[in-house]
Amino acid sequence: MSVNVKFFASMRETLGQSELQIDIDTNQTVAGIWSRVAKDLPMPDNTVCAVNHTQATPETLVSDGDEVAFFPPVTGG
Amino acid sequence: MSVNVKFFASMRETLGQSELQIDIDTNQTVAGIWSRVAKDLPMPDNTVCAVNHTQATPETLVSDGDEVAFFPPVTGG
Amino acid sequence: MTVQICKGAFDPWQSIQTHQRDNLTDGQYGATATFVGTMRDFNEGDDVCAMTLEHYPGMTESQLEEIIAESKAQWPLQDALIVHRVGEMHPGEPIVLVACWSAHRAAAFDACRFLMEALKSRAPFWKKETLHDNSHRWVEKNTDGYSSH
Amino acid sequence: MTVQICKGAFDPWQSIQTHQRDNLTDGQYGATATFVGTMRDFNEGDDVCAMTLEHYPGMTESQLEEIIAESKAQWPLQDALIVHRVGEMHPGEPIVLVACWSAHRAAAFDACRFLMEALKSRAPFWKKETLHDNSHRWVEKNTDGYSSH
Repeated sequence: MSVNVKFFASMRETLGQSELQIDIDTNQTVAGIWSRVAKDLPMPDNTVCAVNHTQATPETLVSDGDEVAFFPPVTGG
Repeated sequence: MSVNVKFFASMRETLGQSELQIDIDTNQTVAGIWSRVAKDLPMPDNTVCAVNHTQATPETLVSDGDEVAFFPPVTGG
Repeated sequence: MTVQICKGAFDPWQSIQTHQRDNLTDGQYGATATFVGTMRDFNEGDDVCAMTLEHYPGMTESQLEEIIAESKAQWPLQDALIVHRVGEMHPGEPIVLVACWSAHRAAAFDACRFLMEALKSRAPFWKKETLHDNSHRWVEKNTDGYSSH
Repeated sequence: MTVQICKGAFDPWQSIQTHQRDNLTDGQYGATATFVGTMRDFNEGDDVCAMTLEHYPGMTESQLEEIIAESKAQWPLQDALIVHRVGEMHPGEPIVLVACWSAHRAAAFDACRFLMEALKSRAPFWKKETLHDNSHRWVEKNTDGYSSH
């Protein structure tokens, strides 16, 4: 199955990419997706994860076609 | 001595006057002024009193030239 | 720090912009909290078609200046503006504007609400409503400013 | 209930008036509480000369709509408006507008502050500051919204 992965703000700069499409096995978690895309970089403690525009946790399971995003704490307003 | 007395809103309508100048003895209180100007009408419980634009109590002493005001609870804003 | 009593209609959003242009420096403030009270066409279950606002010239202004001074003592405000309408007005027309400028939002929010509650409990203004049968009634007390759930 | 993401400068006072004219009925609301966040030329002790605001298209809008829905469930609001700037901006320019309309002031005040705090803690926006030596830095966290004394 295939998921779309996005990075924002300092996370985007650290990883040097903003978006990529990857093929994964079924029953993958958000943490599993991170390992696939971030290689040896551990996920920073304050990372916010989202699946399909809804906040998620590293344990959240992802499905085919999902959009998974990783970003630092928000600072708008 | 002489003081200027003012009434506002429903108090003005009840007493049928908005302002008058009266001559009084020295050592008068705000309550004493009320008795002079309101005749037999007891001061309503929720009456607000002010002397020279500052909130006062019925016991506040008034001096020559003071402006004494009586009005109901405020309802602005 | 400005207090204005208006005898005719005023546009609160224009007042904010004018005050900001004339009294504040771009880049120095980060937070502007404002409140506008507007005349409703209903109150206490009745239709209201007009309202007359009476005040106590002299004392009203000094009370408003005093509550602004109290807010300045309590919060790091850059500026504050209070505009209040008096005289006869109609539904949809603004009655009062309170605006606070500060570097950060907590002070602006807190001071704006403080000024509004202090104004409603201490500034000498009185409302008289005209109902549809052309009868009049004095508003006897303000609604609670803190129970909204 | 409206959410707008602006790629260029916006005038918050104009946005309020336009929204009010198009969505509200005169006489039906008595209270309008608003908050405007404006870019400062200082932060954390340093001079800031520009800022770039990044967002997550799609998620940002849906998060803002969700917090507005939460405010409607909690308070009797007649309407709410959120406008947020993205892209590059300069000191003195508005970043965010939150406006709430209600019959009475308590709901408008409470909901406006709730929306602002919820936006700052949950809506995906990120600020990157440009300092005077042309260096850049990401803002790492927002200031506290409740401690202002």
